[in-house]
Amino acid sequence: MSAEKKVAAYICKGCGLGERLDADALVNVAQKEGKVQLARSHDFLCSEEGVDLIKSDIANEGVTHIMIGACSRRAKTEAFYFPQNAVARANLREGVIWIRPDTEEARETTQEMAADYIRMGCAEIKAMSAPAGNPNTGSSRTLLVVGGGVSGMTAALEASRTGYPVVLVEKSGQLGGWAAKLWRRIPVHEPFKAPADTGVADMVAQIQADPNIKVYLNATVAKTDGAPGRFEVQIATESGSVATEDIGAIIQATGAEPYDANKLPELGYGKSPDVVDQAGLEALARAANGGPMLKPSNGKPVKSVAFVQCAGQRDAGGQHLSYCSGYCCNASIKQAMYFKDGNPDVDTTILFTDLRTPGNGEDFYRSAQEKGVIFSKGKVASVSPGADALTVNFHDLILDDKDARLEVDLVVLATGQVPNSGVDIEAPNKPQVEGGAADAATVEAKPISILNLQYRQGPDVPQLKWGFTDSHFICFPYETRRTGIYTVGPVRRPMDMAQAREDATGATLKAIQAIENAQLGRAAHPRSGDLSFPKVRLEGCTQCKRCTVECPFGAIDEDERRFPLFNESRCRRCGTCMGACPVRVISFENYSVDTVGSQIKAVDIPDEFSEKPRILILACENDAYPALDMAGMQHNEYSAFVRIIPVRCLGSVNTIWITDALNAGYDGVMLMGCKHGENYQCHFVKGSELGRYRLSKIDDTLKNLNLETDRVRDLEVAIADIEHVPAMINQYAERIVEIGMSPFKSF
Amino acid sequence: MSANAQMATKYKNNFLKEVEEQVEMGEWVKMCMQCGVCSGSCPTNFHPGWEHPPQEIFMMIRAGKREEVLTSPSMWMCTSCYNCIVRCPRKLPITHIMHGLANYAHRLGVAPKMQPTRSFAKLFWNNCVKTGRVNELKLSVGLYFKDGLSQGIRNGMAMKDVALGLLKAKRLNPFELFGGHKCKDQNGIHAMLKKARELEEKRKALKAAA
Amino acid sequence: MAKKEYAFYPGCSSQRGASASNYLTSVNAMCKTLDVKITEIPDWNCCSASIGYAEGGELPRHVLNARNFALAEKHMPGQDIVATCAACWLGARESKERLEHSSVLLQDTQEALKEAGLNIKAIPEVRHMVEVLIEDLGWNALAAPVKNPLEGLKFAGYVGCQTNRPFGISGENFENPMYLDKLIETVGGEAVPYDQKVTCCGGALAFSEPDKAQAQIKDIVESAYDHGAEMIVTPCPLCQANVEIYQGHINKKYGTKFRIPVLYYSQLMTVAYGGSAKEAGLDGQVIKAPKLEAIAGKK
Amino acid sequence: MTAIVATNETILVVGGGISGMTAALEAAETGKQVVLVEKTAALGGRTSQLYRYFPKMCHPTCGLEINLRRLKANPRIKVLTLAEVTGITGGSGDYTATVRITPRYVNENCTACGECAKVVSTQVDDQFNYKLGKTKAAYLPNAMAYPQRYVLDASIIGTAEAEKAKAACKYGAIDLDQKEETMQIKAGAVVWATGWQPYDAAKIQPYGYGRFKNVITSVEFERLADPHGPTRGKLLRPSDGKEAKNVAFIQCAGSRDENHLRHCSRFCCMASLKQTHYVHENFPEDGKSTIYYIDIRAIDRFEDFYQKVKADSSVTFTKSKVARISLNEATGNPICHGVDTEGYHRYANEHDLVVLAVGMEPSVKGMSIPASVAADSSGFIEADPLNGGIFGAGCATNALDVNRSVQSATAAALRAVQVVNKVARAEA
Repeated sequence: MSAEKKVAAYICKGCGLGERLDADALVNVAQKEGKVQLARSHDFLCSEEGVDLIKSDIANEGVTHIMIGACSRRAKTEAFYFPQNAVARANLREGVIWIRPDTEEARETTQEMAADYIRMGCAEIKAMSAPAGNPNTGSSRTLLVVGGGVSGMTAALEASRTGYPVVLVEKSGQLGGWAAKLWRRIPVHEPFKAPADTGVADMVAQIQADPNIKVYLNATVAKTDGAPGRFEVQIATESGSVATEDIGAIIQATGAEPYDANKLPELGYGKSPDVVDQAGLEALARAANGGPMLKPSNGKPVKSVAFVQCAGQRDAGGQHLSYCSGYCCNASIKQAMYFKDGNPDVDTTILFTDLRTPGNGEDFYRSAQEKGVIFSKGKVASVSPGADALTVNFHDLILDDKDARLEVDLVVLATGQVPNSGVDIEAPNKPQVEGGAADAATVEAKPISILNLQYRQGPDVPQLKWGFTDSHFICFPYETRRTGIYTVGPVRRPMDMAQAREDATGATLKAIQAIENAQLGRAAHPRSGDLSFPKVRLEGCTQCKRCTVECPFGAIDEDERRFPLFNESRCRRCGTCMGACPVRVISFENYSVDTVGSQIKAVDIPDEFSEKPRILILACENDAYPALDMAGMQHNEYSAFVRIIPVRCLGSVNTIWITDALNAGYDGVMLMGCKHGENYQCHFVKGSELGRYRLSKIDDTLKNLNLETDRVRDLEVAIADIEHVPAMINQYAERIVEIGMSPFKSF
Repeated sequence: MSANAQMATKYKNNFLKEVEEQVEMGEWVKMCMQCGVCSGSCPTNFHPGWEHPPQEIFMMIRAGKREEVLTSPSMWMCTSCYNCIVRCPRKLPITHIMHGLANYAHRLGVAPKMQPTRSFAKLFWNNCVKTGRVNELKLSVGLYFKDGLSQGIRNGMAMKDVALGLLKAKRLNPFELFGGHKCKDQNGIHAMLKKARELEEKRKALKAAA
Repeated sequence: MAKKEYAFYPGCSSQRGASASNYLTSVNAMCKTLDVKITEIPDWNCCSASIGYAEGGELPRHVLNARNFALAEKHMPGQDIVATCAACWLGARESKERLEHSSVLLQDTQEALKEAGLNIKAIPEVRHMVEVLIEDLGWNALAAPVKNPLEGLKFAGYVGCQTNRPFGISGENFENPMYLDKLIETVGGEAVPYDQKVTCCGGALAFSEPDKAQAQIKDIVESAYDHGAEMIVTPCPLCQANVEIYQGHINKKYGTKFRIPVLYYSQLMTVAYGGSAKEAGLDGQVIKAPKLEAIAGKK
Repeated sequence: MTAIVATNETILVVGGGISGMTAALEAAETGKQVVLVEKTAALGGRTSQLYRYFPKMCHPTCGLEINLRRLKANPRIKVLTLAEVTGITGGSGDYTATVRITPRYVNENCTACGECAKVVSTQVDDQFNYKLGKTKAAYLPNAMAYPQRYVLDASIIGTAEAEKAKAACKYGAIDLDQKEETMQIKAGAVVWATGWQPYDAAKIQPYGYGRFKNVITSVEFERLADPHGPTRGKLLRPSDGKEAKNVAFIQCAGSRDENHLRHCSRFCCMASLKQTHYVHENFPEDGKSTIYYIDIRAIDRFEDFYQKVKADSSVTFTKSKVARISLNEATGNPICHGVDTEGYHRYANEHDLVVLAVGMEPSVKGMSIPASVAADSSGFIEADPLNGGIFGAGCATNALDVNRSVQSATAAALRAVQVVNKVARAEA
């Protein structure tokens, strides 16, 4: 392949393009205005023959850069697959002929639209080069697992089984975590009828026997530096020694604590030793070792027990946990069976408001009923200790008896889980949420960092609500905002052992994947495999820190001289840094201020009196752009005055594009990005939010230019908006006509 | 001590256990998950006099509301339509449980005294086992006269048109009052039923004693 | 020799002079045409119906049915029991099911039966006449003898409860069973769709709680009328009686003017097979069915 | 003939829904070779037929777009559509699968220009919209379909319609001579991700699905809400096209029921809670939703979503399993009959539309997995060492929501990777 840049443009005439457009004119535009070295048209470019033509030009003509004027970049990707070359696509089908009426009157504007897209495609391709991959790779293949409970042990064993060495750090003196304190577990196999062995001892033995797994007990992570493939982790042990390990990826399996039952005095906790939480009951069961369970107060066998579900949970009042811990219904059923399996005459009552036993948990529920466990739908108001027994006062919701009472020997409170997620790095920036760990974080002792990340953005993985580190995404549950670091188990969502094991297995794959991608210099999800990466021209940098502050993934640190220090393997290639940079020194090989800026400038702006306004649309390529494409497939018409440029994320939009467009005489700019806020849909988490924040300042610019604020419009567009988007465009086009043409045209 | 008091004492207020052991299909009560499909399926649901639907009765049993359950007229509202049975997601034999509860309350002598279905059920049984076959005329007459002679005549008069219609259609035979259809081996039937009752009582007493 | 033979359990209501005597009349005629031989179980006894629960208790009820099983097996070994009454069929089937699933119950039953000099070796299959018609004879055999199709007549097939739930006719839907409609169509009539096909007629509560039962019956009759039915057809003696004989009371109570004949499927079949009004037991109607009589009069 | 290069270091993924796609992508992005086999004509599975996801109310097509982009960029995955695995022989590390491919009658030349659909007039049931509408017999399976190629419905093959379609295609993309073909594929490990099917609502007799037009299933309701659906996103009921403003949601329609599915299907409570948003969104003034439930299973963080819906005054919650539905013949309105069990209140409520929150039945149930695989009583694949190198993923293994399906599929991908890594080590 020739090292010299040679650009070729190909105009397809298939799918009606040849009939609706003047292809020769477009070839002419590519040659004369786009200034490409080679321009051709073809009747059916995606055919074998068409693709061979391009391949032959690459081989024989030394073409390095390819501009294809045909269908959308989302279509015919197998045919137009040239991984060694820089490729740009001008969307003439979905973006032009399918959204315009096939009428004589529309012909001129449709052709103009197509010609502009050819100009833009040529401009873009000239400004880009094929990405070569991040050279700053790492080579460690070792997984660090933080936490030696069921989740952590699962991750360690699975990774080892896949052929990757593991370092396992556990803060206590033994492996097993909470699960090791259980008497039995909830069954996970047919027939789902009786409590089962926890299997923890077996896992511990397997880990101890595995030469591939190095275990640090009584140890914590003192410092984590680096990036995927090249993390440098210091492990401090109780004895004071510090070890350093080279790590490829990290799994945080730091689990959860039971919600503190001392916060529930109305339910008798702390007032009577016969009121215990679920962990307390497990301790009683282990002490009984299969024999009758004894009342803590007097050591006599328990004859009756009540389980209070949702104790301190699902509290809409804001005092306690507002979430449901998910596993407690099954756990109480299991614990009731501890009694019933030993002695069917022990009365066991489970007081619940909604019994939650999903999947085959329903069989476990039925089995408990068969064993004589009583289930009552009721809201427990209080538990009052008496001389010999405890009185549970509750509102029986079925019998609508507000003064229902139950006299029992023992009360078990199902208090749920609170995650051990370390420091909430965003705590100062966000309003404190009700209840839970967030409260604990601010009101009580400052939590201790778990990973001690030496990242500009803070020492731990960012949290969502209530201290959980879970991904917000439904389709992509493993996406944290720290590349190569995956959280698993109840630290990210309340869960039971079965789920934790599944979760840990999946996260192990993601961690291994991160290691593999980091070695090859490729991006991780959602642009997995992307070889481009941000490059910074430090000589132009003003050390304003916007990039280091805004990066949604904490990829950029600051060096001693306070210049941004890019850790490419942490980067997800969203371009938010590029959008943030006021001096425009950050760029990707195939996506830069220039690749977009030159497209904006390439558009032919008709004069003030043409009655042909020009509207620039910067559309998120993940949602808005596909929505526009599908609107095209439905032949939903929209204005011929718009020129659409896909962007990686709204966060990557640099305000210079907008000011340049307005200065160049565009009459309006529409920004289409994903929903932000609590239910954000941005694939880069904060990208669209940051982009929007930046753009909210554009009003000042408009005022300085003496332009109406309506000249720029920021819109939330979802991928399903195939009907809305054309309507939005058309309304905006009408609005622009109302405001009038931009005064900047003649300049 | 009444039969009722005896049982209450024996089961020490564990009414659920009492029902499980003494009531036909009572062991199913604990399996109810309170969805209410039985209650909504009952054809007499929308009539007054129906205090507690099956699902609520089951909850009351679990809550130990012995007196309220056994004296309730609700079980006597069952038309044996079996809607509840075929719809119950837990496959509880609800019709039979309701029958069983009614039977138990009746046995203990605590079922509502004036409950008409109770009277009719008693009449029906006695009528059919007397000769081995039902004598419809005697059954009707017995029903009308259950509350005494004058009420009986009034009831009879009210049903006069129905009776006349059947009479004309030869589906009511006045001579049934004097004899009528019967099985040949009435003695055998009586002995057999006596034995059956003894065996059943023995089994239930054994359970209560355990 | 007859095509099929069964141990016949007519039930108390089908006896001469009893409320469903016309049912038996028509069943006999129908079976004759279809070449089905039904032989009464000698000295059969009452099933005690569903209402038997209160006084009867559990074991005595099953013992009553067990006596019939023992008699049938003794006198007609190997033959299925066929019942025409829904309650008899259901009661017997329930007993069969329970006895076969509980060895304790079976043991007690045997002990009680001994008192009557009987004993169960095998419990025969317990079938409803409708099952026999559909499953053993089949639709083609039922259609073949039709001489006078009931053309132009509109019937509401009233299935009710006990031939439908909990056992039902195999392959049928509890909420919308189609077999009765299909029987009506097989004999040339039109089955109107209506929404009270499986509503309960009140059963025994028609006697003890007439107001409640009659409210239900009113819904059934009203819906049949509203959907254009000229007659109601049923497979159950108690349904037949309840829906037919209380129409006068209902009219008085609700100000309605109901007068719709209520027939058995066997009567329709007998008429369609060319039987006379008498053979079809049409003289047993409290509310006469002149349109059917007219067809029955045809030669 | 379709040619596939596969070895015993290849991972075979069966099922191209979100679980199968995830397993395939995750394995491929870890550097493995994958063959992805999908029964229908396009990838995406049931999630692609949903309008929105709970609890974020985002669109499943958004995640599908990302996954498709991952797929298009990854040459390690070979996709076979209209393909079914009919047999698997061998053992862990050395399987051979037999795959049957049904003809699409459209080849790779297809540009999705749509000319064939223009000339064909025959209409067939639109499977993507759960047959709520019709589509041309030459059709693109859906707007996001991958492969983006049309399909000719088998019913027009051999007719003039097919010839018309062929004549309309300028690109030689229509191949009426395609025949069913069978191929053998080598694989070291198999991920079985065949997903789920909605429980047959007609079997829940008292609810009258199939008898009453305005009783529909939750999956059908998704199609009504979707702008790509038969009503273009408007909540119009099937009987008369009237706006469905007063909507009932019946939970546990088939689930938690010994007459139907014994298990709890987990996702249906959340799905109905989500769907009340559709009603509210369409009719902010006078939309009304009623949820009839036994227990609301808004598990873990979803509780929050439940509390928000509860606070919406247009949504009523009734603790009751509806006993039966009848029809108001004059209005076409279904009437729900039952008893609110919290304190015993009887009701007979008329609604414009009833949505049955139908349960999740594993697709593997009733379909023989052509290998010996352990299953539980509901037909879900159980994790069992005896399964060898065959791993269940997603809803083939349990009643799961999307999030948990993806976790499950990622875990299955690792298990498969472990097998092929072992093969690779042995061969090295």
